Amino acid sequence: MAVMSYRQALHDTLRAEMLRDPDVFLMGEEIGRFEGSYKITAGLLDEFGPKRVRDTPIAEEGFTGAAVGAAMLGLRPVVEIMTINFSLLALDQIVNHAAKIYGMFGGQRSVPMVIRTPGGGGQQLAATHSQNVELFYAFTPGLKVVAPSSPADAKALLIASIRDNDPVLFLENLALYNTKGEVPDGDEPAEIGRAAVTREGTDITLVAYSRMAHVALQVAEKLAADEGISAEVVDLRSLRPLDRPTIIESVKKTSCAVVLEDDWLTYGIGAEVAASISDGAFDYLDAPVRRVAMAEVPLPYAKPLELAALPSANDVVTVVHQTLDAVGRRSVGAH
Amino acid sequence: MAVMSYRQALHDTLRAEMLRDPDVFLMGEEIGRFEGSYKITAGLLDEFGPKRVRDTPIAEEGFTGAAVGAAMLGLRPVVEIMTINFSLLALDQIVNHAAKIYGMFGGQRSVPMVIRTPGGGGQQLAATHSQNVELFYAFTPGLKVVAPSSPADAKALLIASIRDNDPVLFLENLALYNTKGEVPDGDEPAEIGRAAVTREGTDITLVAYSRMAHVALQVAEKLAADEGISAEVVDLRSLRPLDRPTIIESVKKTSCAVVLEDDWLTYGIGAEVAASISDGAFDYLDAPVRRVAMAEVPLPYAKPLELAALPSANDVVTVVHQTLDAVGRRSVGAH
Amino acid sequence: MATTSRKRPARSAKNAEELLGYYRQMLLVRRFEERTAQAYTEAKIGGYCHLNLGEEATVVGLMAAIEERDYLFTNYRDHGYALIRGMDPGRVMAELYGRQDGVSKGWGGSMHLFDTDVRQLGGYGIVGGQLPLAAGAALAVSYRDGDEVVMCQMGDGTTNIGAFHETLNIATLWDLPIVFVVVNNRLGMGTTVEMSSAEPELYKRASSYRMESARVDGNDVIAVRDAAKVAVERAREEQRPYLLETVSGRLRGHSVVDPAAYRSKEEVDEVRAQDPVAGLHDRLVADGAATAEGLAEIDADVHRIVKAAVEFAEKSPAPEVSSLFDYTYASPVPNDSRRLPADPLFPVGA
Amino acid sequence: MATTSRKRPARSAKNAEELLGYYRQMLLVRRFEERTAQAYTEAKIGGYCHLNLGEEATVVGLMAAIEERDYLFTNYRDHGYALIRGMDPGRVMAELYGRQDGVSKGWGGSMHLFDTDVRQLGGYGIVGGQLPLAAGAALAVSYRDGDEVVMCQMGDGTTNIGAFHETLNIATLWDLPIVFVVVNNRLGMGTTVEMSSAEPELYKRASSYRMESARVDGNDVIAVRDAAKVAVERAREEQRPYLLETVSGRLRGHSVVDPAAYRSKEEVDEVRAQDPVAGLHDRLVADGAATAEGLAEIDADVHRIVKAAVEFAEKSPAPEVSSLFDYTYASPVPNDSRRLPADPLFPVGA
Ligand SMILES: Cc1ncc(C[n+]2csc(CCOP(=O)(O)OP(=O)(O)O)c2C)c(N)n1
Ligand SMILES: Cc1ncc(C[n+]2csc(CCOP(=O)(O)OP(=O)(O)O)c2C)c(N)n1
Ligand SMILES: [Mg+2]
Ligand SMILES: [Mg+2]
Repeated sequence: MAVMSYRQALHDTLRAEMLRDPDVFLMGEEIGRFEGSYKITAGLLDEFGPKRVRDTPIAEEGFTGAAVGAAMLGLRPVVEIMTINFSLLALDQIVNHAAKIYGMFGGQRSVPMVIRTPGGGGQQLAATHSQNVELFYAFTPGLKVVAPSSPADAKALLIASIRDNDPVLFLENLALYNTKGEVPDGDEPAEIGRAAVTREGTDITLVAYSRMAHVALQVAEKLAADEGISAEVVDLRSLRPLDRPTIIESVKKTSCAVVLEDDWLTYGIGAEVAASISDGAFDYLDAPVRRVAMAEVPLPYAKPLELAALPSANDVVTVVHQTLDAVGRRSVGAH
Repeated sequence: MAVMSYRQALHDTLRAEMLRDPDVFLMGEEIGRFEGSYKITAGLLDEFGPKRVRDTPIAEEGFTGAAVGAAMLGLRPVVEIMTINFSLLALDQIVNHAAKIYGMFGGQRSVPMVIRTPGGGGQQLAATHSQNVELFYAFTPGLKVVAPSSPADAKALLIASIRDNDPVLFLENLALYNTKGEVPDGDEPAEIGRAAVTREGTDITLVAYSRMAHVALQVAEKLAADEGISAEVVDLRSLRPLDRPTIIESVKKTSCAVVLEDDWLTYGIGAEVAASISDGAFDYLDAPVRRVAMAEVPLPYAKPLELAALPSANDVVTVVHQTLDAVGRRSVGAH
Repeated sequence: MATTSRKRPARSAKNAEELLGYYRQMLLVRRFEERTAQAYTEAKIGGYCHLNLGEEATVVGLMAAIEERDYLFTNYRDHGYALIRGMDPGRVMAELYGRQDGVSKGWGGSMHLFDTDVRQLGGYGIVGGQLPLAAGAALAVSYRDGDEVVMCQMGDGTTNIGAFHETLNIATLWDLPIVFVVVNNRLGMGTTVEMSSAEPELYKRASSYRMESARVDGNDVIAVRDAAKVAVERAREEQRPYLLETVSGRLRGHSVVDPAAYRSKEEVDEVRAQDPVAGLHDRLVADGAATAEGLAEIDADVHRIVKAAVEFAEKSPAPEVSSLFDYTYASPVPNDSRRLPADPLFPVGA
Repeated sequence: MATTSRKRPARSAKNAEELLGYYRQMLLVRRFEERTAQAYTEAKIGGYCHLNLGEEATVVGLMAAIEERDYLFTNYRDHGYALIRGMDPGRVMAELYGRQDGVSKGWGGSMHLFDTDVRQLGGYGIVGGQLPLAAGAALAVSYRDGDEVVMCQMGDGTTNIGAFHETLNIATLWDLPIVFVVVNNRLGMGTTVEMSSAEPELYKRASSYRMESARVDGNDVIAVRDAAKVAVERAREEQRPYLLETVSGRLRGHSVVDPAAYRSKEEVDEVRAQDPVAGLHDRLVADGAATAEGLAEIDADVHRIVKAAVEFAEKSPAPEVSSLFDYTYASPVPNDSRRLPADPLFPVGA
């Protein structure tokens, strides 16, 4: 068990999987000579050469589609799309091709590939470079979508994604790259399609993924320390399939929930989570499921506006308080 | 007041708006010489000439983006994208450009344009040609998204969309083109951002849009005739903005709701509707909000499989029954 | 950049037998497509349905130039390729019928014929969508130091979409063993090449990628085959991509339901005058390579094959509804949705 | 296809004054960008920030070729264009600072400079995204029978993306008055032109669209201006699009934070040796058109302008949080969301 950054965990896992399986190779813009926009692939070109670490032209549709075709012949390409915003240029190849080929041809060829791409606002990258559009992929049957929030999950889910025989959208996050955590040795894959209870609690359930799952843990610690509120944290980890049973089980215990997400509220990922809780835990819920999400605007560049628009730990605390007040349970926590 | 088809209403409205405003012009693949894949633009090339009815190459990203640019200079392009599936190739220009330009530059230039495009499965067009991905646009602030279900709304919402100063995604539906209804004379625009109660009722609320709003009305009539169940139908009409007040008001009256949608269930449009109801009518709801949606598969070509995967009127009836049973209210209806 | 001669090299065909073989194949495409159109009007076939009528010489010539080990990607206008590449006509027709024995098990239909056994890796309905995929297949071949070639067919209208540009650029940069074929039937749906391509001599666009290219008469099966062989050889021996343009005509509408009212009588007459099947028929007779009677026998034979294909399709059962969730994922995962539209998300009592 | 001579037409500059004017402009870009880099390290500027260092002659030459009435679209590397096109340096710096007086009111930042008054309709951060928009603006000009020209700038790496192909094709087909300019600084981020473009002589790609094109030395301000004038004239007088490639170098990393470790010392030395600002300085002195002291005075002047710009930016207030919902829509609509992250969807008691 070593402590390392999320970035390091990704880098080391890519390297280990490339060493393990000669069919695994990397493609993407600036991943070789430039060592990756966020340096995940640093050093790999030198170690593995241009055949397995392939710099591509700026042509998201073309190179992502080429990875799909290579996967149809049994290779295991791992594509890096520099940020999820640019994945919109490859959407046709991902949604109309990668996601469809196994089904549309009656199961004759599968598409074992991974698309790694970071989301995340908060870096003052303005409207077109700060979007969280994982929804588009999570909505699409035929794709699998995972979103690790910790270095350990980054490793275990990346192993699982590379070894899976279906196209996997692997969501990273700019704000998580430098976060650190313990990472198990070995190469045990995670199970795609399973959420994790990353903190147990009894008063309220916080459901989140990616950066907000990280924030949820921090908020839960703070609530416990400052106010004795016991929050349970469910980290979705997999957006498609969505692990409803784990969410519902938690809410049945706590009777209330707040959903945290970095994307826009209306129609965002949290809508499904809230709708599922409201359905599956209908008889257990003591208060409406509230969502903490991004303000519904093209994200502005100016720092104060950006800060106002993005969900923060404070926002989560506020909404947790309001939810516990609504169920008349805040005083309970303050022991 | 004339009775006409949804197709005719669209055609006549395009023509009338072109006659009214010389800045309105049409662009799209095969809309001129071929008269449109679904013949909405039939005759307009002959009447207005190639300057105002512009056949484009197969280049969704290019011509949709060109419409955005033309709109920035104050023209009012109405783009036809042959089906919403192909709009994925223009997604970058729609989501990263049309939706962002007004905000990202501090309100200096708006983008008064319309993208008309039909969705809809059920025509045996198989996995890549049968998707309902309006979600992608409804999720995006800066866009407006409307989805008429009747010829009258097709007209009134198209007028509103063309005269609006923002980019509007105007969702049509293959299965609605031949449906008929009364269409008011004159040129009164609808208000974007407002749902409509298209049928009043007291026992249950059906929320839907586009084709399923049409189905909802049929089901409501049948439930009334066969079983004396009084269903209220809320037709969303506008997906962004979403008119939550109208939905909530209805559910406060009926205490239960079923959401109908043609897209995939998980993360679909209905998720937001169900989440909003569960939140806004929390104290009024007597049963979980159920959703009737498409099975989560790449839609198969074979008719029996396609039929099984798509939501039908019968499915809606089944779920209405189950919901009314859950609230112990079905017998009430059977008077 | 070489432009292959457009003169018909009729007498250079190695022998009459070869030409007769091609005639039989072309006729198979012709009769199959005619029968398909009929089945469509009888509502046996649904969805969009695009025929190769008028492109028979192109289809047969191209298929004669590639080998068993090679891979083929096409657009949605794919029936002819499937038949000549070696898919069973019955299973092709069964696919159009949406039946269980269809080559894609009824999941794909007319636009999505796929048979991994004959290495035809799909008909694709999104214009241009097959190009990146085909390049990726060629990349896999090259990654493994294989000697297969990938052929990627597309229409003339497809040369204007972004994927065309991105893919051809990549193909040269990465030394991919791939042959791009533009089947120029001079129309998108109703839009002409001149209306949609600023450079209507489409093969010339290869120069933007320093790619070799040629244009050939798509109504001449031998010319197509020979030009394609040159292209395939470049790809196989030198790992250099190639762009081949074939020029022919479309005998009917864009799809079965299109009456093609936008075409003038003159246009239609011109296309008919160049009908490759009739042309080869007359040439075989004129050259003394066959008699009209002999060719009629071939026709009768082909008719029998097509009839048997229809019978096979008619008898094949529709896919079971219980198979609806079988092909969402190749690797099973927990919590995968397997819910019919009226199924509850949370079964009562669960 | 004409390739403009790459020799420096130094003595053909109409007069020393003109050249001195360009020198002053180039120096303004140079000093502004240097100051910007500094402000970035001081964390006054955030996000991505790309500089025109090394491209000063190109920027100034291009801007000299278009007129007030013309429109300009650029990529994210847009500061220099904004300054020379006539945006107030203080308001440009205020935009980089994310302040209320910024040209885009602090909403866009470095990559998104926009000023409708000088008809510069945006820096865009999505590679290739500006091309269709610019074509659309040209379409609007043509629709209204206007005599404006649209200039659309892009980088070398941008010629490989689909939007490049789709847009250039449309530009020729529709006779658009547009000049596409490829500012070839020989690098994407760290990727060279040869690694990313199968035809690395980028101007040649115009032939796929029957478009006229030329390549010019981007370090020579007069050569750039003259070549651009030819292009603009074709667009304005003949409604014919044009592709101009300028070749220069990038003096620093791709963006302010990029140390550019992937470049060899030789590469960097070569770029430095071609520094267009130093080059013009030496040439003016050598030609006797100016003295070193005279040029130093210009530099001092420019320094004052840049200093004032920074002071203006420092003093400008940040945008009010209350303005967060002001620019989602131009036409107000009911039920528009105006909710901060912790706001309830349904206010209690509502
Ligand atoms: C991206 C995309 N846009 C539009 C369509 C609709 N469409 C189907 S076929 C076609 C014309 C294609 O013409 P061409 O490439 O010449 O092929 P042909 O049908 O003539 O074989 C169009 C526009 C589509 N399928 N995909
Ligand atoms: C569609 C898209 N893909 C990737 C990026 C990331 N990116 C930003 S700049 C750049 C390199 C662009 O190179 P070039 O066009 O030569 O412009 P330069 O920066 O040299 O001016 C890349 C890959 C992006 N912004 N948009
Ligand atoms: Mg064609
Ligand atoms: Mg560059």
